[in-house]
Amino acid sequence: MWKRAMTGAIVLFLVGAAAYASFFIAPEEKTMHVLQRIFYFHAAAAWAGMTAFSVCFVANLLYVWRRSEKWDSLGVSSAEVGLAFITVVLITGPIWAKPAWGIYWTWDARLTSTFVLWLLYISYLLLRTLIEEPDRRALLSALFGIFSFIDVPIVFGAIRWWRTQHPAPVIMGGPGSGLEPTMRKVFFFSVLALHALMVFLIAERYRLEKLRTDVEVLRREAEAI
Amino acid sequence: MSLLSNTGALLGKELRTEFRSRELLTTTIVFILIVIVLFSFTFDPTSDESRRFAPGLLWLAFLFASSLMLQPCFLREQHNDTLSALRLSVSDPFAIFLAKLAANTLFLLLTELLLLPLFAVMYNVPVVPVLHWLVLVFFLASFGISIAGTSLSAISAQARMRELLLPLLMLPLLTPILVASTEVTKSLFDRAPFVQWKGIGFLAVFDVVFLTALWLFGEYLLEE
Amino acid sequence: MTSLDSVFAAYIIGWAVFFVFYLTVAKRTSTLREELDRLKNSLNRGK
Amino acid sequence: MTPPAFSLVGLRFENIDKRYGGLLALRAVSLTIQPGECVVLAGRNGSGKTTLLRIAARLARPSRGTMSFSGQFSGEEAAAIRPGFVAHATMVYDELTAEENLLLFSRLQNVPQPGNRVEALLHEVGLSDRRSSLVRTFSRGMRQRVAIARALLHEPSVLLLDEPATGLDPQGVSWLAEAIRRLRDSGRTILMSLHGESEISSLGTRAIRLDAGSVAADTRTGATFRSILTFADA
Repeated sequence: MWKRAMTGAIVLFLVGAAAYASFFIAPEEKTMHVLQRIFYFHAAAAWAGMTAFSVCFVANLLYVWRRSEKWDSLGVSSAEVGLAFITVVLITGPIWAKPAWGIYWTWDARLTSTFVLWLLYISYLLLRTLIEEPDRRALLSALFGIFSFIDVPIVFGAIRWWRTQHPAPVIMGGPGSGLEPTMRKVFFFSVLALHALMVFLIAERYRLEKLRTDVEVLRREAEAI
Repeated sequence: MSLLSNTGALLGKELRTEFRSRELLTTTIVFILIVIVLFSFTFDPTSDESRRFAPGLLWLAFLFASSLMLQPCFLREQHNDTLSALRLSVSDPFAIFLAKLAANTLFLLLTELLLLPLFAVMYNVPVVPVLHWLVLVFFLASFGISIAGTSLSAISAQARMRELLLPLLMLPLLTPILVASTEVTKSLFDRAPFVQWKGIGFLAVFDVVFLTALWLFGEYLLEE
Repeated sequence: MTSLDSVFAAYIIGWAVFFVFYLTVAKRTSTLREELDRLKNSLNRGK
Repeated sequence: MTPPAFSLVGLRFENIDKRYGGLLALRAVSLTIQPGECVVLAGRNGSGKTTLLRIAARLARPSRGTMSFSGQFSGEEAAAIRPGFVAHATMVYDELTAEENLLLFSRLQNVPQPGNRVEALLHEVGLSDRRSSLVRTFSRGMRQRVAIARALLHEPSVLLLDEPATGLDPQGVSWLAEAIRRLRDSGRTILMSLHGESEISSLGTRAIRLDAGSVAADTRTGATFRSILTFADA
């Protein structure tokens, strides 16, 4: 209990510090001015979300290989947390896009593939609710998770290859390319902070999943009596 | 070797049952027909517009139709628990998938080729000069759709709401196929048609990647 | 909406999403914990 | 039917649990079945008979514990052992004819000379004259005969029969009993679930009663046949 509260406090501090840094330490960007400060949050959340999905993929593989319940629990936990991060990315994106490009949404490569990614993991969680038997649910959703993750680079490749041929309303140099040193430091600090948040949330969600399986076991026993 | 002979025997069974009733083929063809007609009401199919929209429309229709067509793929095997009989009999469960996806590819390809002339007439796009390229794209895309669809129908057959679930699992996964085949078809329907090799290569890569994944993980999809 | 508002909006909404997610996890945990206690009790009585 | 050489195969279940959702279908089942035994499995509906048979057939994977074949053969040969399985479902295609079904499954199992084998089996199960009718048009009893023929195609050394007499008329039951007797006498290991005493249950050399997923009685450990078979119906 104590340890959890401490970890929570540290994570909160890190996220707060990252926000402070992106507002007050990072220098003003030339073309977008203050608006560019969304970047530290938006892009770092995207990185953390992708890491969460990678964790999910590894957990899925390990489940298929070892068939241990804990990998299944880690799979759902990281998928849900990853989804939360990608949701943040998909919300902050348009908020940034509107003043920067004049529109909320453009079907450009990054946006579209992130959206497809989001849909894939929604399907993953949906599938889990539709299979009753725990072992089968774990196995089949793990397999679907594996297929989804393999699909991600292909989706990205496809959309980037063809969609960027069409002129986007505003063409923006991809952030991250040639970042000024202070900006770079602030960005990587943000990435670190959001990864800490991600790990914390996965741990919390994992505890919940453990509790859920415990309840399931007890329910089984109660029924047996 | 037994993989090939098993696949052959199973493919024979798939084809025999389908061509005996032709249930899948007729329903899919009628479905696409309806979609093609309905689409024409959503925009005016003049020649120039058609060139722009027709490829996307065509592939959307095929994709939706395939999510219907692949539905019974594993559901059918549950009826008399023939899936268990197959699992008991074959030495490699991959044969079950290979046979099904070969059959599905064939059915999809057949549907597409049957509807192509009609489509060409109704939407006024010239298909004859680029027919051989179209067939290649149709094949690669149908194969990809079948690989993903067959594996996912093995999943959805074991869940609740199976009829609704398959499209939900399958369509997002198939975005790359939709994008690539639409783009390649678009360049083939162009005023000055050309072959987009990178698109064709892309479809091939998708097929290879997912076939490998199915080969590696297929047997677990059927586990009990 | 000025640029600064957008930046604030982005940060606040983003944090809100994480916070809400954390709340749902906490909520689900507490419901489950209650159920766990209930089941344990009924099992003990059953024995 | 002259049985070809086949290895004597026993079954070993070690501490098997099988969980289906909230339900424990089997709990800590340990059983050894010697090659050549003809075991009758009795028990109420839901006592785990079907699950045990599906695990023996390697169709279901135990949640815990292991199932293995025992006998004088290498591990590689053990992996190739395919029990003949008759389940509740017929496990044949309704849209194919009896002959097509049997031919398909004999090809899949690399049965030598499938044509002759199918011919002989169709004759044996008494369906020679209906060979080219679709299974869909068959009566329940005829379907069961096709199902049994399918299980025997590859002359398995282990037979797993889940309520094999379901749907058979008295004549069919006698025929089945005779077939099982011959298979038993040729040295094949048979594990079959049955309801109550019948012509077929009298063929058993051993009986086991399952109750709520555990072994409740075994003639090996002193229970009598009669008590096991009649208890299940009570």
